[in-house]
Amino acid sequence: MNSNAKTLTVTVDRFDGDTHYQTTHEVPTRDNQTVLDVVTWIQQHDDPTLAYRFACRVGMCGSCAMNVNGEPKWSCRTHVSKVVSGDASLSIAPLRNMPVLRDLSVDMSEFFDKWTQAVGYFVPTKTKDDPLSEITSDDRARAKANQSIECINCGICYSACDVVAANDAYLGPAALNRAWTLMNDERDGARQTRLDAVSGDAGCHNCHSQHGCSTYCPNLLAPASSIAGLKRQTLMNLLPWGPSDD
Amino acid sequence: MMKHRSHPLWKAFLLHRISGLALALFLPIHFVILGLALEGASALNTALAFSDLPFVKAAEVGLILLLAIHLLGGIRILILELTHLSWDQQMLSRSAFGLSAIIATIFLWSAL
Amino acid sequence: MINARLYLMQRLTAIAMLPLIITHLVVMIYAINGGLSAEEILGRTQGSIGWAVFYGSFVLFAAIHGAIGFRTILYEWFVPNITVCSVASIALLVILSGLGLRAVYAVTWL
Amino acid sequence: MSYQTITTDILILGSGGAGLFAALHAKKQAPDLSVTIAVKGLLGKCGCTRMVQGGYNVALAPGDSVERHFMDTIEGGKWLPHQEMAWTLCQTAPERIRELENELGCFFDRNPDGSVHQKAFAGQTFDRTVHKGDLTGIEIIGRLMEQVHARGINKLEEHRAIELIVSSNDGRIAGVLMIDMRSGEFVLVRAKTVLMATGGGPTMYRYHTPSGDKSMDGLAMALRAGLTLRDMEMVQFHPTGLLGGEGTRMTGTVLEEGLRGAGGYLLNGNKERFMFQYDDRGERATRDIVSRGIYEEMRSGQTSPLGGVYISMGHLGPDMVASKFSGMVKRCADCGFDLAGGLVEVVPTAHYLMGGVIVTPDTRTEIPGLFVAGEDAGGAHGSNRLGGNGVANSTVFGGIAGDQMAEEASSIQHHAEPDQHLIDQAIERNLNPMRLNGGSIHEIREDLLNTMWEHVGVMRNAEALSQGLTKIRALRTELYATGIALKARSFNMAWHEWLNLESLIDTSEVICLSALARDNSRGAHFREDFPEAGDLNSSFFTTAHQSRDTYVINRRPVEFSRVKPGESLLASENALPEEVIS
Ligand SMILES: Cc1cc2nc3c(=O)[nH]c(=O)nc-3n(C[C@H](O)[C@H](O)[C@H](O)COP(=O)(O)OP(=O)(O)OC[C@H]3O[C@@H](n4cnc5c(N)ncnc54)[C@H](O)[C@@H]3O)c2cc1C
Ligand code: HEM
Ligand code: SF4
Ligand code: F3S
Ligand code: FES
Repeated sequence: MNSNAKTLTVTVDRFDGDTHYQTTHEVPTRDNQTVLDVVTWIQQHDDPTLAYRFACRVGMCGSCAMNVNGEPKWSCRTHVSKVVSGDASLSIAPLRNMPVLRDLSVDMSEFFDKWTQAVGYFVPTKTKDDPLSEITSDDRARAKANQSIECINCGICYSACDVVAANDAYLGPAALNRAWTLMNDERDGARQTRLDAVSGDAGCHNCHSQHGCSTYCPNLLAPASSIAGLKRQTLMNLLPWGPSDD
Repeated sequence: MMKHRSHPLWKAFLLHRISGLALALFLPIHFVILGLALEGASALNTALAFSDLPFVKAAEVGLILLLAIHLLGGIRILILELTHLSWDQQMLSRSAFGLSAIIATIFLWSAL
Repeated sequence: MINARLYLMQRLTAIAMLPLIITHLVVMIYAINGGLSAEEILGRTQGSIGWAVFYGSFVLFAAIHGAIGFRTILYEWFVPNITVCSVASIALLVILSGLGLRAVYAVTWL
Repeated sequence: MSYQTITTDILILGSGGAGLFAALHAKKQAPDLSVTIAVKGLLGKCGCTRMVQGGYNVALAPGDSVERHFMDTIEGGKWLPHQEMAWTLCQTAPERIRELENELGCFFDRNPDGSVHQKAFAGQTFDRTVHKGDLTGIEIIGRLMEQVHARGINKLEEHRAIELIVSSNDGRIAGVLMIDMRSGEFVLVRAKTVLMATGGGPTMYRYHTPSGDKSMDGLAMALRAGLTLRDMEMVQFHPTGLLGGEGTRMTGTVLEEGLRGAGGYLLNGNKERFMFQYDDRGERATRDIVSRGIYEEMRSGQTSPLGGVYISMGHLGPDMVASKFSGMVKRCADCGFDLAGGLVEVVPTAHYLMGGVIVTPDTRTEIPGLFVAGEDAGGAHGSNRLGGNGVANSTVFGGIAGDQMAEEASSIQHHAEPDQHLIDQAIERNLNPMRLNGGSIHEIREDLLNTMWEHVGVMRNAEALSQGLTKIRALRTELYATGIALKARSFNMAWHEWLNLESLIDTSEVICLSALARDNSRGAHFREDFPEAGDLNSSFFTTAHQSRDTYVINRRPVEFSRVKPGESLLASENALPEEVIS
């Protein structure tokens, strides 16, 4: 960042419900400043009509994601100095691939509908009256499930994926990543149903391994690898001699 | 704006797609030319002589390049999707591209 | 758009084509040395059932593989309508396998 | 003013641990009833349960017991907890953990032998905190949220509850008035039973940890509805909130407890350790003591450049710190701080509100049909909440509320008639800022945050509190004279900021008054002018309710229904060891 710059020129993609337009703002720079702080400053001091979303401020709720200089990021944990170019300017836009409600707020309902469609929820085999499953800390399937578990449903991967952009029905990396986690959960009782759900016309096979998802996931998850795992597992289902997925 | 596409694996995807598409569109032409053999060796020869023209040669080398890119890139995807090898995909795609260039150069060399 | 079955076919044909294409490439490098003539091509291939099977299967695999791929690209980039894409891709399948098999017939049978 | 009406059987406000659990339980109990969750943010993506790092207290391991967990809770709360609530909390927690794991799909960290791993947490005599790495809340809310999405539960997202509406006939709950924050329209949701689980959230302090959507709306609504609150002076401060200066929302967010436990140093502005002046355990003393130590240091002017103190981990080896606290180190690095090797400025930060609505252990309130659970409910923690008892509290009581509401709603034929006068009044009040000339509510907010921090914060005394009270009241007057320039109601964040501020001012006044009323020091409440805890046997808790335009504060004796000071439910030992942070 240009340390001499006292202000930052910020361009924001806006939508008022009818029309798309852009606004430009001069935002004072500070040493400690995230993209969320920039957006907050604009709304509080320059343009009260700006709509955006956040909750936790620390990268846990996945509410604050937006496109920063064309790349999807969690705004609360993106320090301005890491994204500002030499000319002290910044462009901010809503996430792609979700309908914009207002300015930087997008409608995530389809994202979560697809989560459910991918059977991205646990189906129990035990009840609360049973003891907890004994799964050792070095259990292999569990280790695999753990690799993909810390998803905050921020929609960044979904927004980075061009297959989602091109194909409305595609379940997308987040839901498939969740499905893969559950496929590795030995306590789950619906693995076949889930495998069928992710092998349909909207399923994992539509992924072209573009890797936008794994590149941008702020929690360093690798949905692309999860999806590859699903592809292997569905193949195994079709081919008795298919590669084993132990 | 499309900066989310600026990482190596997205470019690898694009290259794979373009090469596959080009192959799919070129193959019919290739088949038509070979099919000329039905009208006798001379017709095929005329067509092949056409391929001695420099720009046609260049196009052919380009095609070999595409085939190599698609083939090696395809191997990369097959490794990624079908095996448990967790090789560095960026490294793989760069190598695939490098190797494709080498193969195409060999072709160019032989064809000259 | 793509389901497990189409995916499987595309991947299987890709795997099957691997040795075929590599062999083809090596032969071509060998053949191309000194320029390509119709007599050379035909001399090598004509009357050979082996080459007929080799190129025949390549044509079918490539047609299936290419048609599935074409269908996806068409859908994602040009016409987001599954029926249109499927029809177009079947057309490509027919054209590729038709012209391809004709070419194989031409170079191996006469 | 017109409003839209939606009718449901069971209405839940908030989608934290309490709200989501209640929805799942209610739907399971009564699949034919319609269950609706209304929430200020996106479902499951707001509130504090998601932010839980440390974990969930539950007596599972051999050697531990519900009794021991209970005694730790009572001791930790300095004998103020409602003992039946604390007991319900400790007793139900094991069932909830099994439910979370076996039925809802959570997976908590394991020991090598396959049993669930339980770590040590401050102030407890047994290692009983179940966790998923240091992102336990994401695991819990993630799983609850996807179950709720999958089970046909209605969602009203970005709907802000603004008033509890009772029936004019019999005072029964009739529904809740809301603002659809997207359209800006008013919506009345009629319901047979209602759960309020909006999660308190002491965000009226200069430094605070809770999520930005929480602004004590629930407790402000409860006050207006005539409910009685308790323990409102009990605001827990976490000693190490990140200090990033003004203008950044990072400021106040929590740096985890474990850093001090692992041997991190706190250094004052002169880069000297100071905690041993305040406690023999140094940096490892309990939250309240460390918070006061830091506050003292700050008051004496020994501050870091931004006005706090430093936390330093480097002497433990930056690589070790980076691997042991990878999440925390990455978070700091993303925001421009080097936690592993450098100095990071920290400050005590308001974390949790122990106070809340007086409820019965089965989450009922004085208003028939209205239930309260989670951080909105008071009683379970007394004067201090043990780390790990927060999420246990919200899930335990949320589940109970769900069962109760389903049962009650099933037995009710007709929805109660909402009191039209209340609705009209509430709409009027909420439209008021739209009618006034626009002004800077931002400054009022800053003033409130500073006032609470300086006068009603970590250390309190009568004089400062009275000054604080005067200022808070002046700020209310100022707020009521200040409007919102932006008149369009749809996606009007300024309007909601105004409404947040109103809730915060109301509850701030109650906190201040309750702090004045407690002339002793217990747990999180420390009076410099009354530093002693007072006689435990005659312990009282404060209550607050609204009567016309004033808040009335009373004291009620704590009922020692299970154990008296000096006694223990644990046969072998009477006194429990001092709290230690491990
Ligand atoms: C950073 C942090 C770390 C923590 N770590 C731990 C820990 O390790 N262990 C532990 O036990 N506890 C911990 N806690 C405390 C714990 O998170 C809370 O005690 C608990 O989650 C509260 O749950 P809840 O369901 O009552 O409220 P929340 O989870 O806060 O949910 C409240 C909900 O109500 C909604 N809401 C608010 N106002 C309105 C309105 N007007 N209308 C509609 N909806 C509204 C909110 O948007 C939100 O969805 C931590 C808290 C924080 C902030
Ligand atoms: C051995 C050789 C080949 C291999 C290993 C191979 C491999 C692959 C793979 C793995 C894909 C899937 C890519 C994806 O889903 O993103 C693919 C797609 C494709 N292939 Fe091939 N292929 C080969 C030969 C061919 C040939 C000869 C053609 C021409 C007909 C062709 C045309 C296509 C097309 C059009 C696609 C679709 C590309 C896309 O969807 O982006 N391929 N190939
Ligand atoms: S996988 Fe990563 S990018 Fe995608 S929603 Fe989850 S946390 Fe966000
Ligand atoms: S970006 Fe999309 S194409 Fe596949 S690898 Fe990720 S889902
Ligand atoms: S505000 Fe929660 S992730 Fe950014």
